[in-house]
Amino acid sequence: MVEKREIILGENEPYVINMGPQHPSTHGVLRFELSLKGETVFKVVPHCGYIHRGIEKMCESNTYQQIIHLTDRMDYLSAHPNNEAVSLCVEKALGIEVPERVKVIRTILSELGRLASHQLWWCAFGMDLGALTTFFYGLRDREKILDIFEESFGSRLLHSYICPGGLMNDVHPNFKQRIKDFIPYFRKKLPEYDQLLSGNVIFKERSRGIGMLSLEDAISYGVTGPSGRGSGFSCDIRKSQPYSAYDRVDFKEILFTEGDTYARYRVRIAEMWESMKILEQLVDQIPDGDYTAKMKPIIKLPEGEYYQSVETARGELGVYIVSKGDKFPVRVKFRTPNFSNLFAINHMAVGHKIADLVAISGSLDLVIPDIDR
Amino acid sequence: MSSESLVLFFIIGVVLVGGAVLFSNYFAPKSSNPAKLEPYECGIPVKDGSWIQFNVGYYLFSIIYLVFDVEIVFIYPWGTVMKDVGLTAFIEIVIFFVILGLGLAYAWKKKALTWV
Amino acid sequence: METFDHNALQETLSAMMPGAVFNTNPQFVEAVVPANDLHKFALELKMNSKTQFDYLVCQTGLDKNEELSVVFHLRSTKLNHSCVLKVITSDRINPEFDSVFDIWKSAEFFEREIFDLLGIKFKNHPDLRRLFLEDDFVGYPLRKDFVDNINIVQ
Amino acid sequence: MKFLYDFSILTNSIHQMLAASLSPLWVFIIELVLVGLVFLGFYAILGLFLVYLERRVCAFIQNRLGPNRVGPQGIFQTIADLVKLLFKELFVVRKADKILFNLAPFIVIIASLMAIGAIPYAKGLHAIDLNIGVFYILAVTSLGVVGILLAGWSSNSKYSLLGAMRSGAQIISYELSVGLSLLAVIIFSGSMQLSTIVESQANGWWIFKGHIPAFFAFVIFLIAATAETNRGPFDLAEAESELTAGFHTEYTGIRFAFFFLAEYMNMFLAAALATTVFLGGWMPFHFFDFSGFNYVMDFIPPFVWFFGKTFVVIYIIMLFKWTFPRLRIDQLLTLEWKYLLPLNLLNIIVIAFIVLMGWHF
Amino acid sequence: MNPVIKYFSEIVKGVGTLITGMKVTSGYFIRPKEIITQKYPENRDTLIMLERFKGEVVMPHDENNQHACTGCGICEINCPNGSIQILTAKITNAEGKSVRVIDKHIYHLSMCTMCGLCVKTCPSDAIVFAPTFEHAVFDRNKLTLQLNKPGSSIKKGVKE
Repeated sequence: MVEKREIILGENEPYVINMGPQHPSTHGVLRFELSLKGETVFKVVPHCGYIHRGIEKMCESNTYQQIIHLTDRMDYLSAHPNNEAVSLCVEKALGIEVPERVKVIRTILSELGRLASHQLWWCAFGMDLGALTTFFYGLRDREKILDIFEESFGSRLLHSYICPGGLMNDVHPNFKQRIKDFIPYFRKKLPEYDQLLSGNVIFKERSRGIGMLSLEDAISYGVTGPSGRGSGFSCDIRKSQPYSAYDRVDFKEILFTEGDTYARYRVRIAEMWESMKILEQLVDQIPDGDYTAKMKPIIKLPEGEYYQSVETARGELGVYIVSKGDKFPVRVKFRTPNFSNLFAINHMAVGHKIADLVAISGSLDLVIPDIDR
Repeated sequence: MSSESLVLFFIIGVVLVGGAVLFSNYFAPKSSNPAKLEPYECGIPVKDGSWIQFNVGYYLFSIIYLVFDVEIVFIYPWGTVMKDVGLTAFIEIVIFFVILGLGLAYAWKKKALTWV
Repeated sequence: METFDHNALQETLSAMMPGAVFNTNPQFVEAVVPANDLHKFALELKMNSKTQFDYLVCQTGLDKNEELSVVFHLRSTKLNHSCVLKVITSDRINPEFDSVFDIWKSAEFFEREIFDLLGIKFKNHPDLRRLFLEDDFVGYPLRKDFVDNINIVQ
Repeated sequence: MKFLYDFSILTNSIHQMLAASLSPLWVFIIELVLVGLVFLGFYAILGLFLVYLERRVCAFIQNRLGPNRVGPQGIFQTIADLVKLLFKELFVVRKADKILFNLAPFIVIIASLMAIGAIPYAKGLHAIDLNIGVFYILAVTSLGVVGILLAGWSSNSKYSLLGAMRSGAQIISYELSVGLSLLAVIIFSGSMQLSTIVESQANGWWIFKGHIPAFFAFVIFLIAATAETNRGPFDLAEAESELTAGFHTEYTGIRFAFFFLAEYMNMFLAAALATTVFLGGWMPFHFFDFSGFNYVMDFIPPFVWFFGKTFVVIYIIMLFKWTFPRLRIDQLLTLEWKYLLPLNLLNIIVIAFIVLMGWHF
Repeated sequence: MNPVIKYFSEIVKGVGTLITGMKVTSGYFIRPKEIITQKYPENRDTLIMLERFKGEVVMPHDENNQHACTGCGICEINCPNGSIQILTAKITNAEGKSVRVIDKHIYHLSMCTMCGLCVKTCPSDAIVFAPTFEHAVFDRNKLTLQLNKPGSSIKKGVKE
């Protein structure tokens, strides 16, 4: 028998529903608290911290070399730029000039990481929208990049490869050839991405005009990376403050001004083409030389405060190190791109459906460990 | 043997589902745990009940559906005799469809077909 | 590349912010502003056509044993220059600054993070709750005097 | 044509054999049990096979192998899964409406089972042959939505409720398009009896005989039937990236398996109906007057023809699911009410005109 | 544009894009050669791990059961997680002097993040990464390994 229950009357009563932490489309342990009216979302409250590991606290009791392996675990989908950010910051503080070979290899690795990350984003975004096949096509191509990584550094995801002063070890002799094989392969496969998803009428309907983020809001919320560039926010650190070898390669900063989910999608697809262009330019120009600068076994940063930002696959990663001249830092702060990107979601998702919220959070390309640190 | 088969298939269905459920109830291992009986809401304890009055967006569609479905029930017998009756049937159905179409256009115009 | 004149920016800033102390920092123009004027100066920095710092890159809470401070890394997307703003307090019991969430929206969550990890409060903040740690967590882990009784890790 | 085996000869001979030795009541009971066992077995095996097939097809589409360990080419994988699900605990979440919760799987299974019996698999091989066959199938399949609604409502889970409401709005909408597109063939053939519709396609399938409007009706039927069986890209009721599992979130073990099974059987039903109505059912493919070719085609048994065509349609429906992103609920309803329904009404008028002028073959 | 023409051209274009997508997927369906699945336990014999793969840290021993580890403890200092513990012992060598040598090189595989700092900083290159990756065991204690084999000694020529 149906027992008597109190039924809440009134249309304006919010229907509160939890999305996450155990939800397939939050890509990890993120929780959205949604207030619904029918299916329309009128408030999103993100809750994070489910995998807060206190990396910033741990850094305070680690030497600068040891910090590297912690940064891998922030944005684990493209670990190189994280390592690079800390390394660049330490090198800047010490006033070390790394060899040219290191610079070029670091740039190549960053771009490979960006490609791998965007591929995985494409898989997951397709899956968020219900096109499950994209997941396997993207992973198939990502596997090729991970093989390159595995051959040179012995690990596929968390490399800890770029270290203060240079690289952990020299790249594998096959490194060049593998990249040369990969580029034509992926040039052939990338149009398939467009045929499968970008051109699809259902996909366009699902993503156009959804999750509008104006330029002012993008800047104010600090939404960087492809998500910000989809709103026309020219925030590419590779262009504005070039590091490593980015000042000598020719590439475009992809900017779309629509600011909707489809624009963010197209930025990333276009960035994959740009990354391949960068790789093509650099792969033949890896100079010979040492793979690391001369470093003392124990790095002691001179007293001061140092800030370095790099462009990861998701936006601007800033590393802020405060040193007291000791071998341990006083404070390390990571300004992670996803942290800022996430909190724009309430602004973007209000008034849309649940399904759109999934699309929006997918288009922001959230990596939860990067938010929680 | 035709109409009695309807009962037969009903019985097959009951036997199939009921048998499997009984089997499972009898043989499957059991363990009790208060957390297991919580309704799923992504691992968060549920706030409020889930049974509330729901948005009318769904309701409006069922009303329109009801209108159209009844019409379709009327069209079916027409469909079977269309060949034999000929022109009269054709003219009748055109008139009928114009009225139906007007109804649809009205609903369209009144934004009853947009999701709220 | 950041192609702005370090000294010129410093002069502009010092004119705009009376009472601010400028530290030497090879990388950025670094200004320490009095805590009371923080909100006023921050609004001025964003609105003034000479500075236009519309992008709050990073807001960091800092504990240097004797003093607590909040560091703002600001960048202007239009003029392409950046600066560092600092507010310092020596009050470790009840540190409090103005909230700048109405100037830069990203500050709302940076401030929540700082409150969560360092216990610095922000006046007028709309929703000052813990962000990462659970609501009943005791203590502020990024403080230097924080002692973790459960996971004793040195 | 002359080679086609009439299954009613077999059934009649069984009937006479039994009638010779037993009283009419016993004959009736034994026949019922026989038919019941045959269909029970058919239903279970087909369900298991379809699940296996889906997994293999999607695996091949996705550059994978799919199940390949249990048995040769993994064909026993679904049986292993079934056994596993049978030995899973069944429980009802707290505060759920127990009666409705338990009732829901019965309804979805019975709805699909009753419809399956009405399909003519070969000449004389059908359990129910009503003179309003198409009507009957439409009526019975729309029962399934009641099961889904009950499942979602009674679970006391917010996700389930959303899924149920979505599927309610979706299935009733697409019911219209299914009905109207089937009406196209009914106008052509002048009968609602499925066996008669099949017989009327002896000289060519309706999809060819009915010119473009018939093909158009077929396409609309395919889309609408995909939507009505809750399959991707219209799987909003269980949209796993939005509602985790939609209406069957709270179901465990074998009860969940029945929803799963019913979905696959509904897909089979949709494909079988499309085959019967548009693609000539068990009729072999004939190409105008090439008698040699037609002669060879006649050698292939009608059973094979029927299942061959059905599985081609099933493959297309699977391809839909594994290629397209999911629609949003408002787009789904827009598609039905603003595109399919008006086009369908137009199509019916065109077909009526063709029939009136006698332009069809 | 005329709304009626627009209505129909939208439909045609939309269906066109859908068919493009279906071409891709059914194209892969009929090309089973592109399947990339590896049947892992079956292909164990033919599976070649890349030489640099970081599976676990091992200490190579030569045929005389000798290794190059001096027990200096640099790897222990450099390890960020404390997954290496060096236990040393004092023994008397051939010249009658009492020297410190390695007794046990304890390695906690369960805590290791494969950052490679120990291998990189080892002054005598005593430890290297091995490309083994099947580490699953039923008991957590089995993940605590002793890298130097029992009865092993230090190689000649490795400086103290």
